[in-house]
Amino acid sequence: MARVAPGEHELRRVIDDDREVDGLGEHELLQLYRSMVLLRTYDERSVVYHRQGRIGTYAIFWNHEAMQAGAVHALEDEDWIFPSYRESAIGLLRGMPAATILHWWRGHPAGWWNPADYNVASICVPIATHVPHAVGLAWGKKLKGESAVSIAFFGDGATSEGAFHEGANFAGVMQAPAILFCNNNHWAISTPLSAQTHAAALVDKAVGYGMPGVRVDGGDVLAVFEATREAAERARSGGGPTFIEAVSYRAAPHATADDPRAYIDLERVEQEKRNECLGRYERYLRRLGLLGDELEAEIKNDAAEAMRAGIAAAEAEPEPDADLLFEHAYVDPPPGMREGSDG
Amino acid sequence: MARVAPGEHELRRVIDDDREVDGLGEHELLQLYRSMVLLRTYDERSVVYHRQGRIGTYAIFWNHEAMQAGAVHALEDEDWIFPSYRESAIGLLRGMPAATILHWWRGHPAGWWNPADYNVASICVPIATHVPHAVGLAWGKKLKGESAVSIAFFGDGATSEGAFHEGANFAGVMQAPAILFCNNNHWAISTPLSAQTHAAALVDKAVGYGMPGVRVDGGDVLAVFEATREAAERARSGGGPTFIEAVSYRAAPHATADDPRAYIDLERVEQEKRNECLGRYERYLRRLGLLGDELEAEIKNDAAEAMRAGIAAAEAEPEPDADLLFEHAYVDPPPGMREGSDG
Amino acid sequence: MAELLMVEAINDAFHVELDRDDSVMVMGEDVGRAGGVFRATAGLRERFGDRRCVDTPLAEAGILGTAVGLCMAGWRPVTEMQYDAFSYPCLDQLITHVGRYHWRTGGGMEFPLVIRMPYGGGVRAPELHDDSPETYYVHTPGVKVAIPSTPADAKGLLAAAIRDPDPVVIFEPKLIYRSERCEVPDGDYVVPLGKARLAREGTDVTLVAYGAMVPLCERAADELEGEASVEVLDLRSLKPLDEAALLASAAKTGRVVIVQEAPRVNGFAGELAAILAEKAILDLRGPVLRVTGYDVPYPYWKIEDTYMPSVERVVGAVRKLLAF
Amino acid sequence: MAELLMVEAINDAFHVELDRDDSVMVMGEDVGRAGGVFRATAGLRERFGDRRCVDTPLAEAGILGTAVGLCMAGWRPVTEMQYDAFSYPCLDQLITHVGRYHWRTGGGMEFPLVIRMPYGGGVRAPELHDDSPETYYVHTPGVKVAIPSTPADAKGLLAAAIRDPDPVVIFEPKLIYRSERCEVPDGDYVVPLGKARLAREGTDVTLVAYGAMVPLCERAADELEGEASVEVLDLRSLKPLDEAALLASAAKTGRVVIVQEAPRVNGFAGELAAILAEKAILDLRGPVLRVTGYDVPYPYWKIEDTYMPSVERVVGAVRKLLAF
Ligand SMILES: Cc1ncc(C[n+]2csc(CCOP(=O)(O)OP(=O)(O)O)c2C)c(N)n1
Ligand SMILES: Cc1ncc(C[n+]2csc(CCOP(=O)(O)OP(=O)(O)O)c2C)c(N)n1
Ligand SMILES: [Mg+2]
Ligand SMILES: [Mg+2]
Repeated sequence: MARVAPGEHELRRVIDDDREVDGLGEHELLQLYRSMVLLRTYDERSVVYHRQGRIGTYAIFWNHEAMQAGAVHALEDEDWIFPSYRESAIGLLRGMPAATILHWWRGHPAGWWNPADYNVASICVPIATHVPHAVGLAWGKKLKGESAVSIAFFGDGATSEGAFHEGANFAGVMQAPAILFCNNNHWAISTPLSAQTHAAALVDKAVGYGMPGVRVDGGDVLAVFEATREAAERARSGGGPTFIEAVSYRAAPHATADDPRAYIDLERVEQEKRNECLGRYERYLRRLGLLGDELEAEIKNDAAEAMRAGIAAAEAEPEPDADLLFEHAYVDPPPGMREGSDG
Repeated sequence: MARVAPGEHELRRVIDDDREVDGLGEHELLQLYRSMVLLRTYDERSVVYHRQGRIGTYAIFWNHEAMQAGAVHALEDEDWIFPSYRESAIGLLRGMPAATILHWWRGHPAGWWNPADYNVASICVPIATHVPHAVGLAWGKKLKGESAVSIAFFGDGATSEGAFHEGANFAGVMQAPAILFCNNNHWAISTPLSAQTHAAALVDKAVGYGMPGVRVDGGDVLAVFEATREAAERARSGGGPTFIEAVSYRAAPHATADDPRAYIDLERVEQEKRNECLGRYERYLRRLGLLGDELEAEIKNDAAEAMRAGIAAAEAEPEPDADLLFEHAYVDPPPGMREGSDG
Repeated sequence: MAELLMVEAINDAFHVELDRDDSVMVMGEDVGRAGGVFRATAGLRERFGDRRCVDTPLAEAGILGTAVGLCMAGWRPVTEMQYDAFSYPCLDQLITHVGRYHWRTGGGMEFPLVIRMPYGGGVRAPELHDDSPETYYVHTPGVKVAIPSTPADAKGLLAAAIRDPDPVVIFEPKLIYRSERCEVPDGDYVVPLGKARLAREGTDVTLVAYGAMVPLCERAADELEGEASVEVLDLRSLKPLDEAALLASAAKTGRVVIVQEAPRVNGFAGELAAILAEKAILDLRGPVLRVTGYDVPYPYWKIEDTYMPSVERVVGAVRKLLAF
Repeated sequence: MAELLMVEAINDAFHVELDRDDSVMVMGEDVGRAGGVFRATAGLRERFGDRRCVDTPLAEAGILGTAVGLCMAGWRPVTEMQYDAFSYPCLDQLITHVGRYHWRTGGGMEFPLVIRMPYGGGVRAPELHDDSPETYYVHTPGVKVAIPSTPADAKGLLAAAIRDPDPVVIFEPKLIYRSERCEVPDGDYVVPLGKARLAREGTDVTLVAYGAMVPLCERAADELEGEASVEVLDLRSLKPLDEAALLASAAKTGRVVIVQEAPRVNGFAGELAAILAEKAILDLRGPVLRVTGYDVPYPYWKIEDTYMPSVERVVGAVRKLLAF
C-alpha cells in the first residue's frame, strides 16, 4: 500500500527554529519586511476602503503576506507570477502601482495591466484554471531556451479541481520549470480542509505527479523564501517542477461579503491572529537587532503613504469611457462585434 | 520531500509465486477460467467479425481478460461495474447476452441496455468521465444504507484527465465504497506511459487522495482477484475507496482502426504475447491438475458456441426503427424535440 | 402567502421539496455550513442533516459527475454551481452524460437531477461573476432549462425541476435575488415547465424576455406608456418552450423585440427570432429585433451598464420598429 | 497544384506553416508518434522535432490551458482535440480564458492559438464521435470559428487561423476528410476568415451551409435541377461572418433554407435566420426554413441517417418554400 514516509509531513521552519537563511543579509531581510508591510497595509486599507464604498467586494489576504512576500523575493525578475484573487496585490512587489490594483477592485479598466510589463499574469478568478497557464508558460520558456521560471499561487480548495490536476501533470511530464505554490489556509470559503481532501497532507499529491513536494510553515516568511528559492533553483537548472504546500490559516473572512462566524472556529482564529505572520517576523528581526521602533515606524509610514497616494491616484482617474467595452475583445474584431441593440 | 516507500512499487503476484488464494476452490478457479475464455473468445471473434464487416470499429481487449475477470469475480452481484470501451464485453460475466454487446459495436440500439438489469453501467466512451459516476453511485448507496460497492475501470491515460482526479478526490472525501481500477497497459493509443505521467508508478496517485493503493500484476488473474476482493471487503465494511493499479501491456492494436507498428516496440509486444494472461492461467491450472486437454476443449467450445449463437442472434435482429431517434431522449419530451426538417 | 425575496422563495422551495421527498438532496460548494453564498440553501443542513445537504469539494465536474451516479443510486440531487461562469467546468459532464444517459440506458434509468446557479450581470462584481450562459445549456439535447423572473416563479419552477423526471437547469437572476418582495404561495407550489407568463398585455409590440430582462422590459413598457401598447412575455422556460404563447403574441402585435443579456452571436434570442422567421412570417409587420449583450467579454463593472440591455436600448428598438 | 484529400491538404498546411514560422507548434493527443488518428499531423514530428509536435497527456483542459501559457511565452500553439465530443473538457478554458485573456491584458498580449478538431456525423462510429459542437464555440466572445468544406479551404483556412492574432477554432468535417481529391494550391496559401464562398449560383432559392452540409446542399441543388435555380452559399467562417454575402443572396433569391447538422435548438442556423429576420425582412418571399439535427442525443449509427439532414429533407424544404 502506497504511503508517504511520515517524516515528510513536518513543516519546514526558520523563524521558530531561530535559524538563519544562507545568503540573506541585513538588506535582504529588511526588504522582505518592507514587502510584508506593504502587503499588510494594502490589505488593511482595502478593507477600510471597501467599507467606505471606495472599492467593491474585496478578497482579504491578511496573514497571507509571508507566503506572498517570501515566495516572490526568492524569484528573479524574469520569473513569472500567476496570482489568484488572493494574491491580487502581489504586483506591488514587482513595482506595480497600488492604484492599478485598487482599480481592479473598483471595476475600473485601469486595473487591467499588461502581464509582460511586470511578469505578473492577470488575477485569476476561476479557481485553479491558471495552473495550466503557469505550466504552459514555464514549458514554453524552456522550449525557447530561456531560463525563466513560473510560480502559480492557489489555495487548498483549488487542489480539488481538474484544472489543477491537469496542469500539475503536464508540469511533471514536460519537466516544466514551474513552482506550484499551494496556500493551504485550511478553508475554501466555508469548506474546511477535511471536506476538501482525505489526504493526510496536500503535499502528498506531489508524488502522484512525480515531482518533489515540500511542506512549509506559511506563516514563516523565511521558510517560504528558502523553500521557494530551492524550488526555483531546481527548476532553472533543469530539475523540473516542485509542489510547495505552505500551511497557514485564514484568520479573516474569505472576502468582505463573507461572515465566517457561521462556520469557523473563532477560538482558533484568535489563536492564529496572535501568531500572525508579520508580528512573527518583526519579533525575529528584533531578536536579530535589525529592527527598532523607529525603523518600523518609518517602514509602516512609507507603506501608508504609498496607499494614500494609491487611492488618491485611483480616485483621480476619470471614469472610463464606455466605448472601452469594444476595445481588446479581439485584436482584429469581427464586423458584428458591436451589434447588440437592434441589428 | 514526499515520496512513496519504495517497497510499495512491487507487483502483487499469485501465479508466478505459485501461491494459492484463500477461499478459491476448484469450482471457483474453473469459473474464473471459463470467464477468461469467454472474454478471449468474444474478443478474438469480434476482430474477425470486424474484418468481415459484421461489426464496426472495435476496441480490442486481448490480454486484458485477467483484469476484467479477476476483478468481477471478486465482487458480489449487488456491486456495480462501470466499464470503459476497453471492458465492453464485461457484461458477459453478469449474464448479458453476447448479442447485446455485438449490437453495441454494430451501432444497433439493441446494444443499449438498462444498467439496473445487470448492475453494469453503460460503456463509457469519453475517457475517465465515468469515474465520478462510479463514485457517486457508491456514495449514494452508502447514504441509503445499502451495502453495494462500485468499481470503475479506466486506463493509464485516463489518470491524466481532470474527471479522474475530481472523482477520485470525491471518493476519498465521501469515503465512498468504490474501487478505482486502473488498467495500466502502458499505452494510450500511441502515447506511452512516459509521456502520460512523470510519477514513478500510477499507484503513487492514491496517497494524494488519502486512499490505499495497490499495485498488482494485471496478467495474473488470481492476484487481481485477491486485490479486488480485499478492496471490496474494505469498502463494504466502511473502509472507503481503494486505487488498484493493474500493470499489464497492450499487446494488440488500440482498436481495429489502429496500426501500432508506427509507434510500438514490436519485440516487447512479442514478449508480452508469449506471456499473455490466459496461457499463464492455463499453465497454473494444469500445474494444479485442475485443467486437462479435454476440459480445456470443452470450455473453449462452449465459449465459441456462445459467440456463434451471439452473432447469429444479433444478425437475426431486424434493422432498427428509425423512429427510435426520438425515443428516450427525454422521459417527458419538450414539444419541439422532433422539429428539424422545416419547422 | 408570504412576501418573499426571490432568494427566500428559493429557500422556501427547498424546505418544501426536501420535506416532501426524502430522495431529494442538495449538494455544492458552501451550500451546507454557510447555507450558500447567497443563502439560498440556508437552514437545510441543520434541518435535514449533512447527508442531504452536502458541502462538496471545490470541483464542478465532480459535483455533476457524482450527481449522475447518485441518480443511479436512487437520489434526486439538486446541485448548485456557485456562479454562472464557474459552471463551465461541468459542461463536459452535462453534454456527454447528463443529457444522454437516460437515452443510453434505453429509457431504463432516469436522471432527475437539477443544476441551479445564480447568473447574470449588473451586480458590480469582479470578472466572471456576471455571465449568462443559457445558450451552452439549452443547445444540449436531453436537458431542460428554466429561468424565473419573480419570487413565486423561482419557487414554483424549482419545485417543478426537482419533480421533473429529466435533468433541468435553473438559472436564477442574481440581479433580482433581493430586489423586491412579492407574494409567494405557501407550501406545495409548482409552476409547470413550458408555460410562459404574460407579464403585461398589449397590442402594438411584444417584448420577449426571461430572467432579469423581464422587469427591465416592464420598465421599458412603462416608459412607452401613451406611445405604444406593449405586451411583455416572460418565457420562464426556454426548453420546453411555450412556442404557442410566442406565436400568439407575435400574431397579435405583429412586432417583436427580443431582449437577452447574453452575448448576441448565437444566443437564445436568435432561436426565438428564427422561430418567428419560420412560423410567423405572415404576421410580422417589421423585422424581428434583438436587444442583447455584445460579442465581447463581459466588461469591468464601471462600464457594465453599457453592456447590459437598458430601458433606453429597448425603448429605442421599439420606436424603431414602430416607425418601420 | 496537387490533387489532395481534405486531410492531406490540412497536413500540407501544417508543413508550410511550421516551416514558415518557427514559433508555430502542434500539440495534442497522438499528434506526434502516430501523426494523429486521422493522420492530419503525419510527418511533423519527424521533420520539425518533438518540441514542435508534441504528444500531450490525455487531458483536453490541460492542452488548452497550457496553450494559453505557451502563447504568453511567445508560441503560436495549434492544438488538436481528437474528436468533437472530446473537446468538451476544454470549454472551461475556452470560455473563461481563451476568449478573454487578450482583453484582460488591456490588449497587451496576444493569444494566437488554434483549436482544431474533426467534427460531425455520418461516419458509422460509436457514440460521441459524431457531434457538431460549433454553437458552444461561436457563442463565446473573443473566439473565431471557421469550418471548411473543401480541401483547398481546409488548407487556406488553417493557414489563416495560424496567422490570425486571435484564437481561432477550426472544425474539420470528418465525413469528407477522405471523400474526394481536389486541387489544392501548393505552398503558401491563405483563405481569409470572414469570406463566404458562392459554391453555386442560382436565382430562386438560397441554401446556406458550412462543412459537410455544403456538398449535401450541392447534391440537393442537383436534384432540383430543372425545378428551381438553387444558390449554395458556403459560409466557411462563422465568426467573422460574411453577413454581406448572406444578405446579398437572400436579396437575390428571396428564399432561404439553412442547413445544419447540429441539434436544432439554439444552433447556429438560428443565428443566421435571426439575421435574416432583422435585416432581410423586406426581401424574404417566404419563411426562413432550417433543416437541422434534432433535439436528441446523436443516435446509434444504424439510424444516424435519419438524424442527419439528407438531400431529401433539404429538397423537401425547398419545395415547401417554393410553394409558399
Ligand atoms: C471554478 C470556480 N468555482 C467556484 C468559485 C467560487 N469561489 C471563489 S473563492 C472559493 C474558495 C477557494 O478556496 P481556496 O482554493 O482554498 O482558496 P482561498 O480562497 O482559501 O485562498 C470559491 C469556491 C470560483 N472562483 N471558481
Ligand atoms: C475525453 C476523451 N479524449 C480523447 C478520447 C480519444 N481516445 C479514445 S481511447 C484513448 C486512449 C485511452 O488510453 P487509456 O486511458 O490508457 O486506456 P486504454 O485505451 O489503454 O485502455 C483516447 C485518447 C476519448 N475517448 N475521450
Ligand atoms: Mg483556502
Ligand atoms: Mg492504456
